Amino acid sequence: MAKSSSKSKASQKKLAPKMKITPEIIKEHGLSKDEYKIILDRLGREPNINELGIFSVMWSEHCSYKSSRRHLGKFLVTGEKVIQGPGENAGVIDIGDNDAIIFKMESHNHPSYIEPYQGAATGVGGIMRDVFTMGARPIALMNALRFGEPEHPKTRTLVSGVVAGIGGYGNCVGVPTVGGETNFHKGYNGNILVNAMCVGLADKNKVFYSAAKGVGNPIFYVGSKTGRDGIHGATMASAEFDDDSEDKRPTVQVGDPFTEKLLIEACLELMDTDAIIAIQDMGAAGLTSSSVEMADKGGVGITLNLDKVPQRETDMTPYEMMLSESQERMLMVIKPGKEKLALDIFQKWELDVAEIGVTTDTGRLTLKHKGKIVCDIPVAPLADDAPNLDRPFVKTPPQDVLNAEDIIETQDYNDAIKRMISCPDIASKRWIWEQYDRHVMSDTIDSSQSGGDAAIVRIHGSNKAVAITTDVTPRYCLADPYEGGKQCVAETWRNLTCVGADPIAITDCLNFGNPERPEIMGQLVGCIDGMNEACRAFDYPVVSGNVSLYNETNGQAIPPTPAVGGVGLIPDLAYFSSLEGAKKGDTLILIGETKGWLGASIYLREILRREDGAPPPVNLGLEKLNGNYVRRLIRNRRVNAVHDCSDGGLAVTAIEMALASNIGIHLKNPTHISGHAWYFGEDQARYLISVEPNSVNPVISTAQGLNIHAEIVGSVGGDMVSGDNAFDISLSQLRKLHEDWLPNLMNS
Amino acid sequence: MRTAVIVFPASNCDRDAAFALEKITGIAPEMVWHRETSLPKNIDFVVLPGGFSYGDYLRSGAIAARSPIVKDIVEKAGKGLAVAGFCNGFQILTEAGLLPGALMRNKGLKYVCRPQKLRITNKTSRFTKQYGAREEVIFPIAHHDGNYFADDTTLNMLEKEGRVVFKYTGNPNGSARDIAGICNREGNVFGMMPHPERAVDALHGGTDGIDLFKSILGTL
Amino acid sequence: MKAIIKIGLKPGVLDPQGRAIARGLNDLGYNDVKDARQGKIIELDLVGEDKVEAEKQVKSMCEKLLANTVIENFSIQIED
Amino acid sequence: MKAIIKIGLKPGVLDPQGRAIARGLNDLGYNDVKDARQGKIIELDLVGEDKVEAEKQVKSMCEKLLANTVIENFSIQIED
Ligand SMILES: Nc1ncnc2c1ncn2[C@@H]1O[C@H](COP(=O)(O)OP(=O)(O)O)[C@@H](O)[C@H]1O
Ligand SMILES: [Mg+2]
Repeated sequence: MAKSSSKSKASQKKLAPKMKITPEIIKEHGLSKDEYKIILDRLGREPNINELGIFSVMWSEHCSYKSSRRHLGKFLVTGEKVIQGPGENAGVIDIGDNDAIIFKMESHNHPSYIEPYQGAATGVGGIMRDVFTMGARPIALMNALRFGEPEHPKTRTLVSGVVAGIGGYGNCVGVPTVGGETNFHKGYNGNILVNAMCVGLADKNKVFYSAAKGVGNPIFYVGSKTGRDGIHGATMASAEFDDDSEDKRPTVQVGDPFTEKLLIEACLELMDTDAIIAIQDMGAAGLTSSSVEMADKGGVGITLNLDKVPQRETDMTPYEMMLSESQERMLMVIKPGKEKLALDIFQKWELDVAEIGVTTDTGRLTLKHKGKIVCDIPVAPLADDAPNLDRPFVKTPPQDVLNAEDIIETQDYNDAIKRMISCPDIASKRWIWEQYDRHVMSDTIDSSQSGGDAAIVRIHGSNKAVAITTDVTPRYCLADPYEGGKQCVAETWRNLTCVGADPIAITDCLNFGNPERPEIMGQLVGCIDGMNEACRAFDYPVVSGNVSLYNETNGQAIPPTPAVGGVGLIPDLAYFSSLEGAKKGDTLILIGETKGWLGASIYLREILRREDGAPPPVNLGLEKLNGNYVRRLIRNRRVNAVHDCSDGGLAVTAIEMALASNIGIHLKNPTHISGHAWYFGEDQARYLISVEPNSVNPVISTAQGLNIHAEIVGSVGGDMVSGDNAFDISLSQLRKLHEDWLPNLMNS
Repeated sequence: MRTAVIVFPASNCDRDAAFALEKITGIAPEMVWHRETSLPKNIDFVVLPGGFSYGDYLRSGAIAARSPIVKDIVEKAGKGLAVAGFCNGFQILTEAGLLPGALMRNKGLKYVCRPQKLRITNKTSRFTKQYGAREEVIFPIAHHDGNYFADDTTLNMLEKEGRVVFKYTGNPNGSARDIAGICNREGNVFGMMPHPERAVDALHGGTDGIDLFKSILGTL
Repeated sequence: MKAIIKIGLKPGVLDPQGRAIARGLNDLGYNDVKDARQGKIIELDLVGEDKVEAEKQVKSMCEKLLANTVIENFSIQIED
Repeated sequence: MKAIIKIGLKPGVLDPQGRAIARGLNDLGYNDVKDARQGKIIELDLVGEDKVEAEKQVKSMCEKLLANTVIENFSIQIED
């Protein structure tokens, strides 16, 4: 460290004339006094504004994970199939035959609230870049969305903008959007969540990483030009050294999916050669974080000549260029001698491209602009000295365990079922997913269209497929972060199991409120611990993810929402399932025991307007036992349809199966518990399966032999959905209720 | 038999088209970059694929329709080359003047992706012969600008000459007279908004599209 | 020089966007709006001095690319 | 009365359409085109006589629905 500070003193004279770094400017950059002291020490002098900006973004919550890092470190991140865990642009898993799946999920919450179309669109663009940066062709997109209550004046505009933005980007780039989830709750009125996930396919031996290597290697910039887009926070500071004219203000990032598509094709074409040493997309804090990450990981220095950066606007300052968040840009280190090859490919695809710098042996990030050195800082402290906070947290107090007998039983099951099937969280989301191209690339085997538990996307040209799902139940996480954390991981595992896949690994997007509040920190820690326990129980590691904090308005935080994206493998498409296949004459069997857990349930919320009670506990051992059995039944072709029994309980699960299979069902009343507990209880580790008559005995007796609870709960046939004396509704009426809710909302 | 798929910047159903052609002919098609000034030799059938050529900027298909390769295709289509455009390919064909009319923003203003029922309204065309007595097919649709427009004179002429090859059952986009696909007077150039190339695989979008390819390939 | 090109749908061509705008405004309570049409405006930065020549050029750009004359009309204005 | 509303991207906001148009024109050999921007033009038919009031109304329509003021600017012209 001493060595680098003396070096910087020597170079200090060459620094551009600088504005005075006042305490206000430091504060505007989100740096604490202690953090600023570290900067002074590492530099051995005062930083200039460019350097301050760079420290500020690298040490921001977004880039440094300062509030969550120590807790994320607990996650299970390794496994037999893990090629790359957290720490790169995305996680990489092995699916055999030299194929690797690369995936990640990321949030774009705040931008989507400000400008829903562009915010959501650029979220999709960003997550795709994280995936193709590593050498994968994106093959599927998912999205996990949370909006405020339906009646809220902003909700409709936000829904239509976000959905159009996701579709507008993904459809244009030509990657199918195959699934996702959408919730509505007043807890998101002031802070919606837009989490996007991308899954890509690469050659296992051709995965690309971001560590720059070697000295004297050229650094290429490719993609769109740099403008004053979304320059991080510190607006005031940047305005101070410019005149305050309207057209110099930072602007909202606008996505250009056309350029993204060209960028994908060009990068993949170049990746087919051996020209790339390292590659990194420019995400948040664009040029800064990409160059610092590449240099830090490779243990090298980087010198950039900012005059060479393709610029969309005139008179851009170094500060603006380094902090710009213009989209559709990549940075790469190219092998010397391969410059022309790279240039030719990028020019063929009509992209802006420039050689803007070189790797060095100084360990420093040095920036030149108009003949002057405008930044000269050691790289190591940007990463190593990033704050790693141990924020105080308090455990979320437990909610009472509710007894079904103490909860009012509906006197009108027909009415209750109709209300549940058309309630915001359960109603059909067709209005949304019909705006997404789900089929492009010719490999979508199952998608939102079936209402299935997980999407199925074939590995092109083969007979195997990946299964993909995203899940979290925020009401459970709010009531009990630890159990809720277990539950969201377990639900993805269950959903992958439902289609017959072997679950492999997850990505996550941890959306929480302000971590400076100990209660919120308690939610974050609780969820992470719960998730981690489930990951370990299933041997189901976390390979990538993202944290989004400060999702709150006026002290009102969102419900804790750790969205989980799970990926599994269907080794042979001869054996997979969905909820569509129930046939006349089938018997419905419920795997897993129903005790009738109504705390934190949809029944409680939608029918009784109560949101209290402890959520259903997750018995991970049981989950594994039951899930492995269901997967085995699928592979032995014992089932016609499978559906995970979760939100809304048995009744909703069975109706969803009936709707998807387009056939009526009949359910039996319980003998051991009351009707509402039986039909609407949300006990975990359960699967509803539809089997042919000759499979009933084998399925049940094998289950008994394995100590698995399996019981006949009904039958398939006719055009009514009924429960012994309890309810009796035509499938067509239910379909209408289920389908109409969202279009009615959006057209109202 | 040699087939070709044209690749424009941000064509994205080029792979879908290639998948279908290879599945049906057993031979991978030539993938031809839009900057080429002429098609490879001995091409019998050309597909302009779906997607968002040039991001659908300005108008869907407009910029692609002015590319060098399309000039060559227009010329060869005039001499009888079989050409089909699906989705964005259909938009390009109308923009290039090979087919009449224009494709405007969907009436509902939203992008729409769903399996779509279609009536075969000309069973003897070079693109539908194989369907025999079949009246209906289901092809996926996935578009934002699929609302077919032409003036009444043109529409009357198309109907009279049997050039309306497919119509929608349950119009998804506001197209005039429910038109989903049309051909030129000579019958060698065909365009439709739905995606027959995504309906050649039972696991994917069904198999109703196979006969469309067999029809045209069988006439070459 | 600058060229300002206005492109609108020909009379008689149904304008779904225009209709949706009028309806949207009515829904918001702007009942004085009887009808709406949506068009495009394209601004080009041109090098050169000769306005007459520029206008000729821009007209040919419109015919060849910028407007689809099956459904659209255009008008051109050249400015400094 | 008529209201003519021009809506364009704010200065500095990326305009991918404009860029594609400029390139498309260059490709067709129009090399004098240096840059292009695309905006919208909306024409409203209004009942009423009072131009001042109309302008006020239309401004509020722009802010509430017609323009996305996060990324777009608009200008209004009222005509008979
Ligand atoms: N919640 C999380 N769980 C696991 N890994 C995480 C989590 N959040 C972030 N990571 C990992 O930390 C690294 C940095 O994340 P991020 O800054 O979001 O990447 P990017 O620079 O691509 O935006 C990535 O490897 C990411 O996968
Ligand atoms: Mg990244």
